[in-house]
Amino acid sequence: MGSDIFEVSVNFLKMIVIFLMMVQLVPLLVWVERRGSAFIQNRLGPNRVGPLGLMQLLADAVKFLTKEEFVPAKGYRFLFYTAPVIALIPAALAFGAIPLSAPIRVEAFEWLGRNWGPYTFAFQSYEIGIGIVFVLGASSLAAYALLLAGYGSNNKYSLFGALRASAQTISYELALGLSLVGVLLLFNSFQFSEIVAQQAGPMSFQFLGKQVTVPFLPNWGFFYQPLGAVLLFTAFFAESNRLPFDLPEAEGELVAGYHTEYGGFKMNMFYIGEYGHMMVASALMTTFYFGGYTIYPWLTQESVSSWFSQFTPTQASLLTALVLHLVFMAKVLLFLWIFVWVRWTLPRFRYDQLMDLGWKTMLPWALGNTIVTAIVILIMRTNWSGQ
Amino acid sequence: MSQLLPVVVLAIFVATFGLLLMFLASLFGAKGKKSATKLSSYECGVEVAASPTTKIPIKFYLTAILFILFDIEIIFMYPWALAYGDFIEAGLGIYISGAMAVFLAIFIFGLFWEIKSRALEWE
Amino acid sequence: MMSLGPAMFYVFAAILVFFALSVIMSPNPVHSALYLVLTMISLAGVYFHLNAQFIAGVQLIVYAGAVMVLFVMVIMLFDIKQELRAFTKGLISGALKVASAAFVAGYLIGTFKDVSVGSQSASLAGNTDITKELALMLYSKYVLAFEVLGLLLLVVAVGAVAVSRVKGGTHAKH
Amino acid sequence: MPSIESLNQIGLNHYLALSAIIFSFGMIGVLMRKNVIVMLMSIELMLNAVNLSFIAFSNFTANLNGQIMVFFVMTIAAAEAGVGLAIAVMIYKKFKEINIRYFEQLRG
Amino acid sequence: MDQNSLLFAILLGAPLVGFFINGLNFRSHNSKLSGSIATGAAIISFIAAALLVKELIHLPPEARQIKSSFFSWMAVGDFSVDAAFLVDAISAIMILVITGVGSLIHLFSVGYMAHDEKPAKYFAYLNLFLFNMLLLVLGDNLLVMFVGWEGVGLCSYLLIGFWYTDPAKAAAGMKAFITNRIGDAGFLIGIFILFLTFGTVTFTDLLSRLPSVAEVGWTGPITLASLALFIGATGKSAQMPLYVWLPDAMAGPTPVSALIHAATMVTAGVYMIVRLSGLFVLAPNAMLVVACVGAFTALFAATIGLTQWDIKKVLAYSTVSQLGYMFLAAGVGAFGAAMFHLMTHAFFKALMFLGSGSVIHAMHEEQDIRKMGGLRKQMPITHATFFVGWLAIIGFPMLSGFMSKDEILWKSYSSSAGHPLLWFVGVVAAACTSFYMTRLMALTFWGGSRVPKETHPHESPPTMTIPLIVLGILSLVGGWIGIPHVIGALIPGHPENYLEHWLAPALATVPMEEGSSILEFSLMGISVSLAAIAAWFAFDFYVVHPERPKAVAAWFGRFYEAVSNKYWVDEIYQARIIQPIVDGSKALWAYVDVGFVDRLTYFASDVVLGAGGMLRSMQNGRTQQYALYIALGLAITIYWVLVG
Repeated sequence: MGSDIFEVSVNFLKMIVIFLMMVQLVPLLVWVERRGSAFIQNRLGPNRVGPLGLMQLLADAVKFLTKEEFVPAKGYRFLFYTAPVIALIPAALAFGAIPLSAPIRVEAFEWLGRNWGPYTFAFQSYEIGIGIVFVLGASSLAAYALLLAGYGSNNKYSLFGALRASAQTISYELALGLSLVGVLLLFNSFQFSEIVAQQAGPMSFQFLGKQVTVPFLPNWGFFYQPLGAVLLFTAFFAESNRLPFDLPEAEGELVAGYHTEYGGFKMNMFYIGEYGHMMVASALMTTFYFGGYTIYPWLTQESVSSWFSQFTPTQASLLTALVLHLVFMAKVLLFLWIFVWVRWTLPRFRYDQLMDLGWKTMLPWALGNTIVTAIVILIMRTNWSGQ
Repeated sequence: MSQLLPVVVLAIFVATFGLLLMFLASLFGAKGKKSATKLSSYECGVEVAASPTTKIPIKFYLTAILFILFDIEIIFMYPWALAYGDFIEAGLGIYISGAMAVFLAIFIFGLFWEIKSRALEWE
Repeated sequence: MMSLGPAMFYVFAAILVFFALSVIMSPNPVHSALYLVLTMISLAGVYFHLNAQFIAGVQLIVYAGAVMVLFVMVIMLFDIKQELRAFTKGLISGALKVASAAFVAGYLIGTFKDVSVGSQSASLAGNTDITKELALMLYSKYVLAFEVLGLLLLVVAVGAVAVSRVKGGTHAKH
Repeated sequence: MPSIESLNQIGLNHYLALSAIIFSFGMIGVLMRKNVIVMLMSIELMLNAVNLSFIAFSNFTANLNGQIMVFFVMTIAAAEAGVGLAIAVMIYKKFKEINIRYFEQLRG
Repeated sequence: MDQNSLLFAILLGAPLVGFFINGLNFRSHNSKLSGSIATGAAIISFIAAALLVKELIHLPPEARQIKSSFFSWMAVGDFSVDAAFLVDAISAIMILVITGVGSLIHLFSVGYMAHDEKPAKYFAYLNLFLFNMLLLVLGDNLLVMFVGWEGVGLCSYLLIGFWYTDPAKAAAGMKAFITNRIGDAGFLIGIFILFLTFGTVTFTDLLSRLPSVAEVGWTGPITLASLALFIGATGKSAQMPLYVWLPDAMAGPTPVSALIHAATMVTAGVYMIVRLSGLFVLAPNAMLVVACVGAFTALFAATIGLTQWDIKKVLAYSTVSQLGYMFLAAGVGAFGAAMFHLMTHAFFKALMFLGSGSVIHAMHEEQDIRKMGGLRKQMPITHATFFVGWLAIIGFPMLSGFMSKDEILWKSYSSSAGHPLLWFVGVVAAACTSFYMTRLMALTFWGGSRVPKETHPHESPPTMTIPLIVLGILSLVGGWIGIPHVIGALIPGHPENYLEHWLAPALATVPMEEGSSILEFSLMGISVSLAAIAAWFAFDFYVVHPERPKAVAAWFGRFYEAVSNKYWVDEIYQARIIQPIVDGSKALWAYVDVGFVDRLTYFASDVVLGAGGMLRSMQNGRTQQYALYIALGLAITIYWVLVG
């Protein structure tokens, strides 16, 4: 975590701040969701508590906090209580591995009569060499929260919802994993920072072994992997059990799915998990296909840091990182808005349609995407002249 | 371990955070009377008729098995995708593509067999 | 923070031993399965520590995220409750079983004390991109095994469907 | 008697010992549990123990063959779990219980 | 894995994959689908072969070898064998012929087998054969070669007995298999002797270790090994005395006869001797045996061919006879000429077999040439291509058959290992060949029609005629890569004998006398004119004066009877070899087996039963008890390994 006390504490704080940021985004998103749905459906939405209904969030939190606590008599107490906690962890762990901005460089300085630094702090909770695999692995654990909730409630709706949810999650995990192969083929790296770095600058690729540059377009993965991006985004919808894939909680048949028996803050934690998944999904989409925190063609990281040339290098680095972080967050929020938008636009699938879409449509398309990508990359990058 | 430690710390922190929230909720939560009806499983207001696991299609289980198998095949493609560029640079692009083509042929055959054999049908 | 090394190892070892023991001791199969999940996640941590980052990720995805989901799912489908008699009968054979297992473990541990390849000097740590190295080996030296495993998975997939179809199979109509 | 130094210097031996212990736990599980599913889980435990020793050897001898082997073992373990559970499900459908003693009834 | 290994893998793998696809789908009735898969596999294989040979051409002549080792097959003590493959000048010709002619025959089969019951099975076998044949020629050591050798034997058996519901055809398959086993035993013994003597079975090592043995001067094992290997060759290549299976093998589908029993498999023996030419030249006695057997077979089979009425039997005896030529060439040390004739023979004999297949197809499975005649009008393409094949085989100047046959005849005269007598036998055989081939041609295509009224012959579909045309062109020009020096000197531009240049570095040589070109020309003239006279006689007999043959046959009397009954060889074998073996086996069974062996086995089984009864209580079906046994065994093993 670091070599001395300063680095360790900064890293620890950073981790917690990022986690809390994620948690704090949830009520905001709920508000966006409610206002957004009202906007789409030509209603008003919450607007009584505070300006634009923003204080509604606080009111909700208080309401959640004061709900009565109980476990169904037939439920398994331990599992019933662990499930919501487990729901939080995968999303938090996955989100922590994604770089939210350029790293901050802190020059050596003197403080409390000691020499500190220099340090480099990555703008993420932790840097993991096998980033993509780690994120996949962490989010594949999310199925347990659902299963435990369903089993712990010992209610037929819960159990059925949990099984549905986990079957759906794992089915779409295939399409998800397979569309990531296209990304890997393109960038040949598991590391997010490396992937982002490769997307900086103008569009540039190898054409039959020669380098070709298109100066007016950014070098974003989306231009190379449009199909993969669409597939991945769709799979994320299903992974986070969002509409149009929210079959596990189809009211007509399953009441509220795996969290039928949950109420109060425990229920809220499932929501945090779900929104956490959405955030991870948006962050991954941004990182893989939309250049992460880079903002070319208008600005590069260097030009941003040149704005702050009157500050010390440490401050400049910090400010640059913040600006880039805002850029990143703007992109992420765009995707989160799409999540909301889609939810209130598309109708829900039937379960067989959902499974058919996952296995018989998306998986073959993702396979095709992989094959075509591999062939194109092979043709483009091979040095055919033989020198 | 230095890469792993923060992950462990974060996981522990998140778990503590969640437990703390639940503890707070139970502290501030309303203390209502617990009656047998309140604590019974939710069944849209009627008496619980049967055990939850009586009528669950085993279909889910087949989906899970197929998922595992395809998941591993996909995982096998990750190192390939990772090293693809290196292989091409080393002039072995055709070779690595051929090796994967055989694997993919098996994969595709399996997938279409499953589709054709209606193992993935949900009625 | 390298001084954390041995401490981390003992912590992980203790966790692993505890979880593994719980897997076989817990009378409730659901708990067993969950302990096994925890064992596998901890093992992924150990793999990570041993410079097998990719394998650790695969452990998470495949074992913890797929195989164990299947186990948990099946247990939930069957509604298996706490077992009254989780262990087999027979005092003598039980003792024999524990003894043989303990014997194996004891001898293995005893002999491993003499293994001399334990020097950290020859570790993989210096190797920068292990996953790429892994890929290079997997698709050149082990390419045949790789293809055969693809075939094996196909056979199992077909077999699972076939088992579900036969009379009295998992999906047979009543 | 292991010296303090050998306790502090974590080497291959420690991992192998850990692996042996987990392996023997798995073995006891296979030998003594009645529930087929728990037995299968114990087998997974044994496989994991072996994987741990592979990884440890791989790390301490700077040789990646071990990691590849683990990769293969995982694949085969997954296949094994799939088939094993299929059999368990069939047993359950027939006897409404998953006890290993019903395996005595299997005839091919 | 480098590019060449990949080519090897594709070359060998494509037919194997085709075999698996068709083999797993063997119930299919879709001959188009299975045929296209098999043909596609063969063509892919051919492309790989061509690319491989292209790589080979770019190498300097003395280093023309591409080796690729796939995996270590077996290693026992000092004895280790790799699954390794080798392409050099010799096998390059073979793989091109096998995959090229093979592809054409696959294509032909699509039409020929269109109405068959089980085309997928047929094509699966055909692809498996291709794979095994490639294994045979590409093997870098004798063992891999032996695997291919056995494999092609198996496929030959399967394909001869393809229509196994007919007992005669099934019996023909078995006859081929059993006769081949005799030869295979010889081949195996040869391998053993070679391994004992040289300690290796790899061709390159073997040939490099030969000189050291030759220096010692004791060539006993070499002669012995050569003879044993030659026995193997006689079995596979249908030479005296093991030729009897080949005429019967015509029971299989005709494309099979073309591929296996004319173009490729039966030449395996020749290939093997050429491959081990370094070994054979050190054993002059064995060489003499090879030459004599070859010459005798050439003449013997040719005389039988004179009187056959079955169109495929004629071709079969012709094949035996032509194979005899190849062995004659190999026996006199003209290994290059043997390979040359192997190649040209593959072209024109495959062509003629396919042509006969086309005829048989048109005649609704009628094979008797007495019921044909005048087919020239109904089947113009088949006739034209068959005509080219006929010209080639009778040695019409400048066609492929002429080039190779006359090189063999000239070498058998001029080589130090040759003898004018061998030449003479060869020339007589050539004349006979010319006669019976013209007879076949005349009876089938020329003269008046004797076709029964209810059959209406028709030209075959394009899938069948295209291979015929390609093979016809090859039969025309295929010989031009090996134009003899004396003729090359007359042609403007003086084309060299490319084939000889190509093969020379890979072959051992026998001293040749520099004969004068006048002598060569006159010998050539003699053989050509003899063949022409024979052809004229045949034409005269069967087209101009159809009544004459009977008179001539009567004039020959008992000799004609002997020839038309194939010298009663099958009957002699039956009476003198098979019957004694059967009688002896019966005696062995009645006394030794029942009286002694059975008692012994009963005793053994009683012991086992008793012990099993005691051990049965362990096999109680309790899985965990089994697991306990494993655990105890593990504990004991660990104790034993680590402590004991």
